[in-house]
Order: sequence, then C-alpha cells, then structure tokens
Amino acid sequence: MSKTIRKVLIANRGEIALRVIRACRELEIRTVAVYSTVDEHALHTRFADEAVCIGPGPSPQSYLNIPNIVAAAELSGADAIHPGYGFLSERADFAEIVERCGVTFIGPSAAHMRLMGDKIRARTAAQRAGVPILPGTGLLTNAAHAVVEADRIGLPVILKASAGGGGRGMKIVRDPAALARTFETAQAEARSAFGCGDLYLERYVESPRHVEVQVVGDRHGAVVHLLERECSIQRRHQKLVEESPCAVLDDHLRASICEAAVSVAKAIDYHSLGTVEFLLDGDRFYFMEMNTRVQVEHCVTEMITGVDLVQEQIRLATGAHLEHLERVYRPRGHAIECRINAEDPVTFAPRPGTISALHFPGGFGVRVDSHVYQGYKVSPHYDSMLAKLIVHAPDRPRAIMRMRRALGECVVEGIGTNLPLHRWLFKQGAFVSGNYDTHFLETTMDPEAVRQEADAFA
Amino acid sequence: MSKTIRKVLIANRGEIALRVIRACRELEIRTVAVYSTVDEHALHTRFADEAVCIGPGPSPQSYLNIPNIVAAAELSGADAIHPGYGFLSERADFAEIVERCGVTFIGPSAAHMRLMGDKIRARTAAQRAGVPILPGTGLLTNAAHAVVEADRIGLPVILKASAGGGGRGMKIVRDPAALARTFETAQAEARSAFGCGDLYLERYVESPRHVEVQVVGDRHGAVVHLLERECSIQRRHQKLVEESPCAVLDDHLRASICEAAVSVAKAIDYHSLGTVEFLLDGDRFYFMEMNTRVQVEHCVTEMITGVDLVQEQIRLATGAHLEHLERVYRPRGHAIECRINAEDPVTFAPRPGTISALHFPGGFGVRVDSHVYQGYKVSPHYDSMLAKLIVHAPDRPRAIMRMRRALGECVVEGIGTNLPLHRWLFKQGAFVSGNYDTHFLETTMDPEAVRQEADAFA
Amino acid sequence: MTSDFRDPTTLPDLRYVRELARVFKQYELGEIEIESGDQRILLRRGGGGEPVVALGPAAATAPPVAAPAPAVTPAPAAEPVVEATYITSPFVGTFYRSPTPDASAFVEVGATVSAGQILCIVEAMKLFNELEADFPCVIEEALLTNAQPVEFGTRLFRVRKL
Amino acid sequence: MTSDFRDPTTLPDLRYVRELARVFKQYELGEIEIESGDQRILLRRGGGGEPVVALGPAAATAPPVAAPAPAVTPAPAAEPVVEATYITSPFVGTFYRSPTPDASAFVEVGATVSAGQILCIVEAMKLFNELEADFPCVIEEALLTNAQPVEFGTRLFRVRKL
Repeated sequence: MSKTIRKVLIANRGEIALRVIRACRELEIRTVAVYSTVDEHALHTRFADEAVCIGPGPSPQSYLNIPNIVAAAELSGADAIHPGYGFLSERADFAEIVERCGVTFIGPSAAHMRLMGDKIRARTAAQRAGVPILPGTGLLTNAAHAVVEADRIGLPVILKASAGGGGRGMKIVRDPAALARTFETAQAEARSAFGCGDLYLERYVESPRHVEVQVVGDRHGAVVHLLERECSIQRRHQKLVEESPCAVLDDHLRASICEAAVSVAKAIDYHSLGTVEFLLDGDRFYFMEMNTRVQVEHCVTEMITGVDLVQEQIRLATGAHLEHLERVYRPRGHAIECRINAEDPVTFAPRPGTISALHFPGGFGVRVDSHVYQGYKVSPHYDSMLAKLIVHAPDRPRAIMRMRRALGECVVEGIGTNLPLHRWLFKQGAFVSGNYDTHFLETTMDPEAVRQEADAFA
Repeated sequence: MSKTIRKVLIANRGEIALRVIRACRELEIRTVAVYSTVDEHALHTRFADEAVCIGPGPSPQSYLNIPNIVAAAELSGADAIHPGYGFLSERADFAEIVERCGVTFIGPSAAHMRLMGDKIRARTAAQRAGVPILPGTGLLTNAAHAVVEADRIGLPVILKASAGGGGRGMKIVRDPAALARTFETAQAEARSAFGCGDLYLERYVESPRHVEVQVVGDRHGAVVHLLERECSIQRRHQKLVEESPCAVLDDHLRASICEAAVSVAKAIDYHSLGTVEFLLDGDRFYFMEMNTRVQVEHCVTEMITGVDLVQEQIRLATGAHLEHLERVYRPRGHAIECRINAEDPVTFAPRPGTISALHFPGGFGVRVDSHVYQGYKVSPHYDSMLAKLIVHAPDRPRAIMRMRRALGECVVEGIGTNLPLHRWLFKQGAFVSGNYDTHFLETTMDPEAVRQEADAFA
Repeated sequence: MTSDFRDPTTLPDLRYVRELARVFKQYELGEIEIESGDQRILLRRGGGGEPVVALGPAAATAPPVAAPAPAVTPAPAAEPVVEATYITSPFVGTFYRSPTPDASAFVEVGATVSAGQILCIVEAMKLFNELEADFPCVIEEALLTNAQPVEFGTRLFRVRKL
Repeated sequence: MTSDFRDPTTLPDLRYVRELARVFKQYELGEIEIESGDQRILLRRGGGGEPVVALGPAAATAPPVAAPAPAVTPAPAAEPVVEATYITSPFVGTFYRSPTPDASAFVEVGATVSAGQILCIVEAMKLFNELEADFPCVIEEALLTNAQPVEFGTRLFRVRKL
C-alpha cells in the first residue's frame, strides 16, 4: 500500500520548482529538474540533483511536452513526478500517462482532476455534498435555453465556460436583450480557448470576496482543512495578494465554510492537496470551483499552521495516512503574500528583461520564495511572477506593517515590476481595514498615485 | 512615566543596524543611521530615513566616537539611541551621556551595565540571588593569594579578568607550579586589554555546554524569561551556531535554569533585554555572566516564541509594562542560527573583499538577517559576520535538515566564507545527536573534510 | 529580447550606459567617448573635465552579467559556437543507431544522406521515434554509441551540409 | 492604457531619464549627455549643487526631472577628486564662523592663515570645538553660513595651500 519515493522529477520551472526541490531535499529525496533551453541558468536547473533539457523556450515544446517529460522521468529513474501549479498540473491525461508508466503522480487521481476540471460537474458534486452553490444551471443547450434560465435566475447573470475556471471564460450579462448574442460569442470563444463550448449560467454577485479553503486528504478517506485564504485582491482575475486568515470571517462563518470544503472533498473521495474556492457575499458563501493542485498562495497557510504543505503532499502520495495533520487548526498569527511580477504596475503589461540589481527583504517574519537573482533574464515565454513576498506577524495590523517594511526594502532594477502597486495598496484605508471585494483593485486604483510610488523609489 | 519614541538613532552598523531599522519601521518610528566613510554604501545608511557620517573607517573614530554619535542624535532630533551589540552597547559611560542629553538609551541603566561588566561583582550578585556559581574567588590580591585559593578550589582552575567576559581574558591552569607566573602574565594582559588588572579564579569545567537564557524586564520590577539558547558550537570562544531550545535540557532542568536567570535579573532590578549565560555541566548549571544588550543570536528566540525582541526592547525603553510578554513560553518548534562569516573555514582568518555573486536561501522556515549584497565590499575594519542564517521547523531533526538544505542553496562568491565549515558540521553525528560541548569544534574539526566541502561547491 | 528602457531606433541601451559608468568609476577615468552612427553619449566627471560617452546604434553587445555557474547538465544552447553542423535530438530518450540490436546502423560515418532519410531512433515510453535528416549531408562523426540516454538538444552526429 | 510617461513624438521616455538619473547618482557623475537623432538628454550637477536636466528638442524649458536627492548628505570620501583643497569637519555638530554672534568671523575669505590658527567652531553637546588650520593657506571660499549642521567630512572652506 505504501510506496516509497526516492527521486522526484519536477515537471515545472520557476519558484514552484524550487519550492519542490527544497521540500525534497529536506526529506532526503533526490530531485530531477527538467528545463527548456532558455532556463539553462535557472536556479531549479542548478539546485536539483539532476537536470534534463526537454525542449526549446516555448512551453508547448518543453514544459507541456508530455513525451519528453515522461521520458526524462524514465531515463533518470525518478519514481514520482511533481507537477507544481500551472503547466500540466491539472491535466488529467498527464496524470494518467505518468501513473501508467509506473511513476507516482504527486497529486490526486486523474478522475478528480477531470471531475473538477468540468465546472458543471463540479457544481453538481458540491450541491450533492450539501454545499451551497449560486442559483444557476447545468449545461445550456442553446441561446434560447440561456434566456429562459436567466429569466428564472434573475439578472444580472454570469455566463461561464464549463472548461474554464480561474476567472477565464466568463461573461457578465446585465441586459436580457444581449444574452442571446453573448451566448453565441462565449460559446465560440470557449470552443477555441478550451476546445469545448459547454456553457452554464450563475447568478452574478456584484460585490463578492474570494475566499478559499485548503484541504488535504489521504488515500484512505480522511480529509482535513487547514483554514481559509482570502484572495480578493486581484487584477484581471489574477490574484495579487493573499492572506490567511480572512479578516471578515467570524468563528462561526469560518467553521461553516471550512466544513463545507471538507464536505466537497469527502464527497468525491479526494486525496492530496486541494483548494475549494468560495464566493463570499456578506455572510453567505457559495462553492465556485476546486483546484486539484498546490496553489501559488499555499505559503500563507504554511505560515499560520506550521505545516509544510509540499512535504506533506509528497508524503501523502506514497499512500501514507494523514496522521499528525489530523487536528483542528487555529490560525497562529496572520500571514500575507504579495506576488511580485515583472509587469507594469498600472497597465499590467509584462516587462521582461534582465535584472540588473536585486535585493530581497529579510529579517523576522519575512519569507521570500523566488527563483530570480541579480543578472537573471526574465523570459517573455513564461509567467511574469518574480517572487512571492510573504510576511507573518501576530495579527493583521502588524502583518500589514511588516509587509510595508518589506516592500520598502525590496529592490529590483533593470525591469519594471508591480512593487509600486503593492506599496500603494498597503497604504489604502480600505485595504487596511479589510473592507474590500474582488473589484477593489480595478475600481479604486489611482494610476497617478501608483506612479508616484514608483518615483519615490527611483 | 511613559516617554514617546519618535525617532531612533542607531549607533551601530551591519545586520544589527538593519535589524533595528526594520523594527522601527514596523513601529512607525523614524530612523537615523550613523556611518563611517567606508559604510557610505551600506544598507543601514541607505534604508534609514536619515544618515549622518560620523568619521572614517576605524571604529574608534566613528562607531566608538561618542561625541560625534551624540551630536548626530542632537542634530537629527533623535529622541532615543539604540546601541545594537558590540561597539558601545555595553559602555556604561555612553548610556550615561546619552541619558544626560535627554535622549533615551534603549537598554538597561548604566548601573546595570557597570555591575554586570565587572565579572566579580556579577558573580556576587548571582550568588546573592541564590543562583549557583562555580567554586571560585573574589578579587585576587596577588599571585600568592591565587595559589592559596587554587589549592582550596582544586585544580584545574581558570583565571579570569574581572573586566573580561565573552571568552576574553581567561587562562586555564592545570599545573600548580605555573600558577604564580600565569597570574603575572594574565594581570599584565588584562591591564593592557581592559585597562584593569583585576583577576579572579573559578573551578575549571572540562566539558561544559554554553546555555543562556533570554530575559526581559520592565522598569516596574517585572521580569520574564523567553526560554534558553544553546550556544556550545564555538570557535575561539566565538559562537558560530546557536539554537533554541537546548536539546539536552529536560523540562525540569529547563525550568530551573530559566528561573535562575529571572532571579538574577530580579535581584538587580534589571530592565530591558538581557541574557544570563550559564555553564552547563551534566545536569548542573552555574552562572557565568550576564549580557546587558540584545544578542546576535536573539533571532532563534524570536522564532520559537513569536516575540519581536527588538520591537519589545524599544517599547520597554519608553517605560511601558511587560503586558503581553508576561506569559509562560513553551518552545514552538526548534530554531537554529548559523553565523556566516567572511573567514577561512579552517583557520578562521578573516577574508575581506568584494562579494561578486550572492544568493541567499529562501522558502519556508528560512530567515536571513544580513546587510550584504552582490557587489558589497567586506571591510577589514569590522566584524567578519556577513549574515545570520536562521531556520525554524517543528523539531530539531527537521530544523537540521532545513539548515542543510539552506546551506546548500547559499552562494557567496568573491570572498572566502565559513559556509564549508557549517556544511560539514551539520553532517556530523555528534552534532546531529546533540552530544557535544564547547570544545566540539576545536577538537573534532577535520580540516581535510571541511576543505572538501568547500571544493564540492566550488 | 529587448530591454524595457530601450528603443532600438533611438536611444542607446541603458545597460550599456550603466556598465560604461561602472567602468568609468571603477577605473577612475576622466573621460570616455564613444561615437557610432548618429548616436553619441557623454560621461563627464566634475566641472572642468571632458568625460564623454557616445553610443552607436545599440548594436553593441550588452555587457556580460554575472551568471551563476553552469547548470547541472550542460544544455546545448550555451555550447560554444563551433563551425561544424550537428544533428541534435528533439526528444528525450534512449539513442539507438539501428532498428534492432542485430541490424546494421541506419547510417555509417562517411555516408551521404538525403533529406528525410532515417538517421537513428530515440526510444521513450516504449515508442521508437525515428529521427530523419532535415537536409542532405555527409555524416562526419557519430557522437554516441547505442543505448545512450539523450536529452533535448544532445548532439548525435556531426555532419557536413550538402 | 498607454504609458503616461512618454510622448513618442517629442520627449524621451521618462523612465529612461529616471534610470539615467539613478546611474548619475550611483556613480557620482558630474554630467551625462546623450544625443540620439533629434533627441538630447543632459544631466549635470552644477556649481550650485543642483542637478539639471534638459531635454531636447522641445528645448523649451522641460520640467525638471526629480533630481536624485543627494544620498542623505553627500559624504566626503567618495566625492570626485578635485584640484582644490578643502578644510573638512572632523566633528558632527553645528558650524559657527565666529566665537559669539556679535563677534567677527575667525577668518574671512581672502585671508592668509597660518597652521594652528582657529578657523571656526563646531558645537556639539554644548561643547565648542575649535577647528584649527593644519597647514598655512589662503581662504578662497567659505562654504557654510553660521549655525549650519555639519557631519564628519562636510566641507567648510575651500583653501589654497601655501
């Protein structure tokens, strides 16, 4: 029943590849990096015990190249593959091929990934588990069907692609007259983006917060939650700041939402790490989707629980029981993460280039997860995230002060970054008070003030 | 009773200056750095709100130049001075001058510093507080007196300078015939080193461990301890690795030694941060000395208690009460600190120069306190410490694995460092088991093996 | 990839200017002047001196940046530029020169091969990927023996294009 | 949204200029001039100590760019080597040119002073530290007025050695 993992191939790059290498090293597990030719000097290539070049820069030919990655695992004798996040991490076919080759996939089963990858089936699964979902539909047969359902649900509604998720493939409809046409456009877009034109409707919530719950399950049916994360600070549906615990949950609501997450995971017999995302509307919450991988923002949960999620993920992949994880977690202080991206702080346009000078903050309560270094060339081929800056303090006000301090120490020269946006954000009264929703950044950002933050540090 | 601190001048440099700046920034207190001409591009000079040049490179003309430092405080309107560690931090006259100028000295009173700076009086104070001290003497009047006392105590004995401390001004005497001559030499040395030839004797313990207790007191008589630190890994009486908790203390012994530390502090009505150092001989412990400042190794205590000691030190300097600090601390996991020095890993010879490439470890449970950066010039004028690498994990074995991982990621090029020595140390069975004393490094270090560690990373 | 701070048609690469300034300071120069095309940069120290930097169309190579030591496995892209032409592996897997252990090699050293001719097999996941020549060439050297592991970009044959 | 910082038809990218100013400050340059096509950028630290930025071709006075604020106070050791000789402060404190507010200055511009002659007072902690000339010289310029704060190395007088 219990497999042994001695060598892990990391089918990823950047900070998450480094994160997995670190976890393995502390578990005395050997590591194999895979890298594209542009990542030859990347830290994951350097710090792994072995490294195999799997293709040229563009992801489809390297980090998404399943045959080359699986061959690299075979060749290096890796007995497990960690997919990280992004790339192949939620590709059920990849998990299947890996397992078929006798290599352990460090994650849930392909069936879990397929189920949760289909947002309509995921909704149904949550509903069956007794977890609240927004008034909405199953698969829409055509535009006329959508119009009838929208009338029943009440406008505004949101039209979603079943194969979308993570904020992709969504359209808000406020005008009933526009719905039919929007349906056609959305279907065409979904078909070209996800290879599947399935759509469904949900009631649109005007001022939601994004709250998600970290769950972890073993292969023997046990599931626990490790509290929630608040991720409402977003730009273009991409999270920018995450924290734990959520400032607006009282103990009762926290218990309810965390229990709901565990119910979803248990209902589908889930194992490994998972995140159940909820939309919070006042004191009501609704299941949105479930991510079947480690999240970028897992670090804030680690800080306030003391649990090394990636080490546990690897341990659970061997078939181990939850054991010490099976306890009731209370937040130990407060943690906040800022994603430092190579992008314009106002337009969010990517800003690749070479980092000419770099200084990361340090000291008490500061954690940096990053794969960049002075002289590192940020490639336009990949995600623009340079670093995750994480702070931990006894409470939210002190965590905010610590983050302000850390942001002030952070120096990245040679390329544009969103540091000015973070510096601006952490001075905003609404953010500091905790009173904001997922539209906060887009509706309140003051380009002039953000540019001034950039100037202040020039 | 309660003063307000709005602007702190930091009478120090290097990582501790940065540490104080960080604490101040999180408390929204303005900072004034002082710097010597060679530290013009130092981070403490850059990150403080203001910076004042106080002299040329050599410390006596800059970081020990009391008139220039006090004038800088007056000129900048600082209402408090933080002395850091080293330099003027235990100079009672400095504390006195500072207070006389109406500026708050962030530390204990000059009287505490004088008392504990005199090791003979400190011994007496501990004894009066009911804390065990080693069989020994008060002030020795002459060589003949020393011979008589040594005979009473029993050989071997250790001859110590009353104005010494921190491992300086000590001579072990095993041969009664040599004592008289050693006395004369030691007296002359003490006179030239400390300006005071006072000597005393203590029984010499062959295989001691260095265990110290962090205490903190307010100006109203309240004192608590924040557990112990184990600092037996030393080279030339200089600590190299510190951890908390100490692996060999059981709950009973821990409680006794921590209570003893509180007794000493209470007996002298101590306030601010302080460290009571003990010599541990099996299950017996003896008071050695008390340090009346923040220690280099305060970070390990911060990790396992969650208390920001420097912030609290500043708060207490205003006359505040202990308040939330007044609780019973239980170690939250295990923390270890490695001092990364610019020195030969085998001979300990300093290796100043320019850092041509630098990469500090990151990720979960890793803290770095450092003032260096890529391109930084390590000056021969000052201490060789480049960085403190601190790890935190749920228990000692995992902390050791984490430190091994972190040491493996640490890259410092262009100058020699003691990283190879740390890498070697963390693989030694005796260290891993916790079975070692203060002579461990000097007696077991294998130069060949350490050099091989250096080669492995070259 | 172009730098943020650079408009190739107008202004010189800033990294170039920065590096120049660094050199300027490091070597305590009084003046640097570089002219090229219609671009000119001037760096001058102090009031009286005449230090100048002028830059030609940023075609000038960017200064080398301190990079970490080469990665664990040397990847092909960074190999020194050599005059010779190589056939490299587009697959990760195990290299075979012949279709079966008993059969003769697909190609021998000295052979002339045409575009589309099979050169070798790279096996991965029980699949035998045949590698074809993209262009006509002469096989000058076979760089690997049978059953050796290859990664993306591993050089298999040194050839001379025809 | 397009960058606010650049009008492609007239002025150089402001971020470019800002980065240039950073280089200017970091390397303690006296002047940077860049010309390219019809664009021109000039950064100069003038006699008055104020850096100037002039942008062409809109030679019409362009708004001065946020000048690199002098680090905290410019420290002496790193100042460019200049021909002139300066008397600098060995103390941190407040500078006075005369023993009392009513009294005349210890030395006037143009005066010849001998070694050991008192030049000024730097007051700190209620102590009035008299500063003496180390060598005979002519006072060419008094750089500070009364009651100005000085740190270690602050230039007090420009002199000509005799």
